[in-house]
Amino acid sequence: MKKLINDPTRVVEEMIEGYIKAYPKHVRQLAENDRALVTAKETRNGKVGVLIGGGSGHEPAFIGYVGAGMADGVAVGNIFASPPPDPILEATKAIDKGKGVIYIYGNYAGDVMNFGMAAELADLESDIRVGSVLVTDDVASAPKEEKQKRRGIAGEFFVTKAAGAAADKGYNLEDVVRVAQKANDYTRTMGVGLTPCSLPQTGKPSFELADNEMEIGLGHHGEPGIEKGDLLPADQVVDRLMHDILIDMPVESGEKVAVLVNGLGSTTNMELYIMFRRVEHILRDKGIIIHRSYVGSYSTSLEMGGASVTITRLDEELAAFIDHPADCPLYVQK
Amino acid sequence: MKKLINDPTRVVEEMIEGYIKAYPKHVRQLAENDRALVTAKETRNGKVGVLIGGGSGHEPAFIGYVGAGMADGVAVGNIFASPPPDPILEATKAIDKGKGVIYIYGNYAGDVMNFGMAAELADLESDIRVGSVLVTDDVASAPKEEKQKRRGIAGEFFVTKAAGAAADKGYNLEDVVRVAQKANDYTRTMGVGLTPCSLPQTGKPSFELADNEMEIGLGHHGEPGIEKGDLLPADQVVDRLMHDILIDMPVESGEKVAVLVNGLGSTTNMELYIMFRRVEHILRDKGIIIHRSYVGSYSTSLEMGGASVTITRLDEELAAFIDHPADCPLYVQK
Amino acid sequence: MKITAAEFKTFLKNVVTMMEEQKDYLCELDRKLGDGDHGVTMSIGWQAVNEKLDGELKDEQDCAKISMLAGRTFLSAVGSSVGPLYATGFMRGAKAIQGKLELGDQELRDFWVAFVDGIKERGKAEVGEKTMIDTLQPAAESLQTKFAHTNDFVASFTEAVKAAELGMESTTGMLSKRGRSSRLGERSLGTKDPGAASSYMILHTFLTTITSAQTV
Amino acid sequence: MKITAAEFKTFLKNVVTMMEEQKDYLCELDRKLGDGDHGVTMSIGWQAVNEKLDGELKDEQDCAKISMLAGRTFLSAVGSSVGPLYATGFMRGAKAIQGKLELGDQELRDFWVAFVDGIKERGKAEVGEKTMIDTLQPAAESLQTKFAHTNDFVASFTEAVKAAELGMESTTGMLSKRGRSSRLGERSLGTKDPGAASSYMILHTFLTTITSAQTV
Ligand SMILES: Nc1ncnc2c1ncn2[C@@H]1O[C@H](COP(=O)(O)OP(=O)(O)O)[C@@H](O)[C@H]1O
Ligand SMILES: Nc1ncnc2c1ncn2[C@@H]1O[C@H](COP(=O)(O)OP(=O)(O)O)[C@@H](O)[C@H]1O
Ligand SMILES: [Mg+2]
Ligand SMILES: [Mg+2]
Ligand SMILES: [Mg+2]
Ligand SMILES: [Mg+2]
Repeated sequence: MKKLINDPTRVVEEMIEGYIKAYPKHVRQLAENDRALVTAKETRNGKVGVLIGGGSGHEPAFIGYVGAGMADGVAVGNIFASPPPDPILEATKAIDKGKGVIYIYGNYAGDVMNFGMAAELADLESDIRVGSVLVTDDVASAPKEEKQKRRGIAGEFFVTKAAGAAADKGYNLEDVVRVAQKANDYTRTMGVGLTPCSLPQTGKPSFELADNEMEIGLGHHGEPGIEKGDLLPADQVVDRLMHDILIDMPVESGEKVAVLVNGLGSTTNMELYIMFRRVEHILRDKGIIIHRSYVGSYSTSLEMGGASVTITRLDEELAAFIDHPADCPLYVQK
Repeated sequence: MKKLINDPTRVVEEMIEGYIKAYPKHVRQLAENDRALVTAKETRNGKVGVLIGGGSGHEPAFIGYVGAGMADGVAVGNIFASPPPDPILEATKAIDKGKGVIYIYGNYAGDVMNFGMAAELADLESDIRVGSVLVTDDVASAPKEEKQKRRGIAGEFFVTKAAGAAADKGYNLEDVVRVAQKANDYTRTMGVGLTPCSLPQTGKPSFELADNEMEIGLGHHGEPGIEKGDLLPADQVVDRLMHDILIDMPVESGEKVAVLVNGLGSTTNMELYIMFRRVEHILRDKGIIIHRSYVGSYSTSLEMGGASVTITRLDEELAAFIDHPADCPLYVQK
Repeated sequence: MKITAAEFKTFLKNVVTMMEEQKDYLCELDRKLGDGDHGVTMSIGWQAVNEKLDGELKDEQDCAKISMLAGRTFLSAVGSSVGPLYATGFMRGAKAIQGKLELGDQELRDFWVAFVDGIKERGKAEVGEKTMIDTLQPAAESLQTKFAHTNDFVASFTEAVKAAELGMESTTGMLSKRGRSSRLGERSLGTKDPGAASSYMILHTFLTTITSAQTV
Repeated sequence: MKITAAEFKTFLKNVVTMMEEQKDYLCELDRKLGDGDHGVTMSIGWQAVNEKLDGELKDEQDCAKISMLAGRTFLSAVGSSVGPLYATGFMRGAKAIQGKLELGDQELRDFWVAFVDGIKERGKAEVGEKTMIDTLQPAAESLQTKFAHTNDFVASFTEAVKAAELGMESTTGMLSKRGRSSRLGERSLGTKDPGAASSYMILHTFLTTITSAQTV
């Protein structure tokens, strides 16, 4: 597949360079490790540090979410590959202000091992308290009884938002972890893929689908989904996604939710709004209140075609955090 | 090409419905015409109204740019087709607060005729003063001597931003028009296409390119460009775009500019940052100061692959307007 | 000859059918020169006209009102470049036949001359710029000249449609000067202008409608 | 038998070469089961190791230090799942041969047993879950058993590589339980696990390196 790149082995370095230069007032690269980026404004004293990260290729996630009201630092891996412990550790040291650091990341074998090693080193070498919340929002990736095995996809945005707001409000580490964990427990996502992406280094499509097929419940690295099906009209696709989400996490009439209709890369805003429209119909029919909506490409898989729907149940505490302002290079909320 | 839609003839209606439902606090649809959207907060009394619009398929442009500090209203056409005079006229009436309305739109035959007819009707039927600024930023679309023939592409974002800020600061119609016209005069864009888009109703690709080809200077509706060339590494592509831009509009060392690296649809943020990186190198080498940068999909052509670079020269007045805060559904700046 | 409102509506209905058939072809031309939507735009516009024909205009007997509403409906449905152009054509045509329940030779001539003049005025294009004007202007000129000698609309319009066809064909070899395709330079050579094609189709449909109506 | 630091470095160099050759094949397996990057990840990691071999490690004579730095370098270069896994293998192996300038039969056995134990501990996978453990654990078991009887590393390791191959092949028929592919269910059947393949390649390369070194 065609890409506007130079050396395929240097895409992550060049992306980071461009990103840092585009937002010098927002983010800076650590001298200790060029894959560790932190807020240029310096984490406030006494604030819990919020650290996110994972493989590249999901932009605006995760680099785009460093800023006021969201994360203080991010560790950047190769494409679709967890960062190693070094950048995680360096970012941890840079953003710890004595109150500890929360790690928020998707539940993937690689991330679990690398963030786990970094947390251990932060404790042993630097005496920094680290709390970890693994995002497990993807309904399609394991049965309900094994939610702890599920992978994290677009719902990580809401978990980061909740934790970022809680930390910004001065919550201590235990409470920020509690809030993030609750946000994760209250969040479900399910996605559908139409066209594959390709790694810059191989140029090969991540999966193959006929012109009339879609992949249901696929992962956000192009991992195959739970089943292939006929390509259906948008409304039927949304019905299927919402059905699986609401079976897994029943929401009562009168409850508030946040909604994210997320594009995986090459899906247009037009398609996402058409999908959101159907989500709104379904929720309205059930008497569920949409407290806030997010529609756009918040967490992508390179240029993959497809979309996911995320629903987060909101109690009073989470609703306030979703409304909390944020000022990141790739996400601003007033 | 695969799309997540329902009825291809109703994509614009369904998109608008979803959009309005996603941002009820920001935008509303006029009862008089469902293709006319205006700010939900009501235009301030005594403020000049800012009206934008054009064909659909460019989202987040133009619907996404209605909000504080930007436009007050937008007229929405069919895909890649100017809206007719009716929605333009209705939006004009809704946002005029006695101080007149500025129309900002791209220089296309259709838009010129439809906005022109609407402006005439606004004057004749409703006695509303209308000023018009046609965006002509696309360097590739006509020689320098015929700038008035050039079409408008991504640079319309900066023209809207400048006019929106000026109107927000209380400038009168003549001055808002002067500012918008200056922003247009100081703005140049040039783009490159890698992969085509397809209209929902035909499903056919807008152009054909071999795997090793790119289209230089293409329009943002998939109109063919000025030439086909070999697909080059990102840096060489940027060199070509910047060369053509800076030949056309020389910028002195020490001058300030705003930069927009715009994705046309399916181009990833990663690629856009790699391109921005090179833009930054070129400008830094010339001693030109980047006052503010915008990198992302600000004006698309459905799912087209490719990108454009926009440079706007900033005097004191324009620099202040670029920094002016904005709060639109699809673009927020603090 | 005489055209009733019913026949005028048959003409519009025939255009509706014909545009559905030619939609893909017109898009194909526009893909080469523009943004690929000309067939879609024509189809949307004429479908909207069709709805009016089946609704509001069902019992309308005034040709001018029919043409006026067709033009306004087309414009509201499509915008685009051709919205204002064709709409102005039908609306100016309407003005030329105001209050007429039947259209005789003179009215029909006036209708089409006004139709073309309106489009010229709206778009400000000249012959040779690769637009629908290359079809319409030769047609209008031929119609006027021939009619001045004969006062026979069908004979004059038959000639006009031939001139229109030649004009349309001539756009293939032209460098574009107007609209989206004007940015193509040399690459605009070799493809027929979509608007030149659709306007020929409209004129041609009018001719076949009235000649078959006549034989009845 | 005895392995010098130079021979140990030759082994690592051979892995570097081999991974470049097998890169596409490993990506192909991972495309079917995971995110398609296993070959890329291995290549990036081993290229980083290669740089160290040509630089910092050029004159290093301590096998443990070589293995330790190889592990740390691999980890820093790739992260991913296999970063912590293989890195732990090489670092634990290093610990088992601390201070050794040459590796005799016993040290070589200890190195590979520690290598596999480290990976098991890090990833917590069991045999039968369709991971590199299906290759590595049978190899380590075979090595230990045979070596206990013979004290002959080459003979025991030859057996171990055979057990590794069988283990690797067995993953084709397994349902995945770990890592990305565990979400595939039935669809994971029929494809060999990429990590099982790359770990077999590493063991096999060690065997060919020491046997060709021996004949010298
Ligand atoms: N100024 C003009 N005068 C006459 N015809 C024009 C003018 N501009 C464009 N056209 C006609 O419009 C046609 C394109 O129509 P269409 O594709 O529907 O609109 P758009 O260019 O807005 O996509 C062209 O082929 C040309 O014949
Ligand atoms: N917990 C684990 N224990 C052992 N091996 C594992 C474990 N998780 C994953 N693996 C191995 O990692 C391989 C995938 O590696 P790679 O593709 O490089 O990483 P990623 O899954 O992060 O993309 C799998 O084929 C499997 O053999
Ligand atoms: Mg990976
Ligand atoms: Mg168009
Ligand atoms: Mg067109
Ligand atoms: Mg992988």
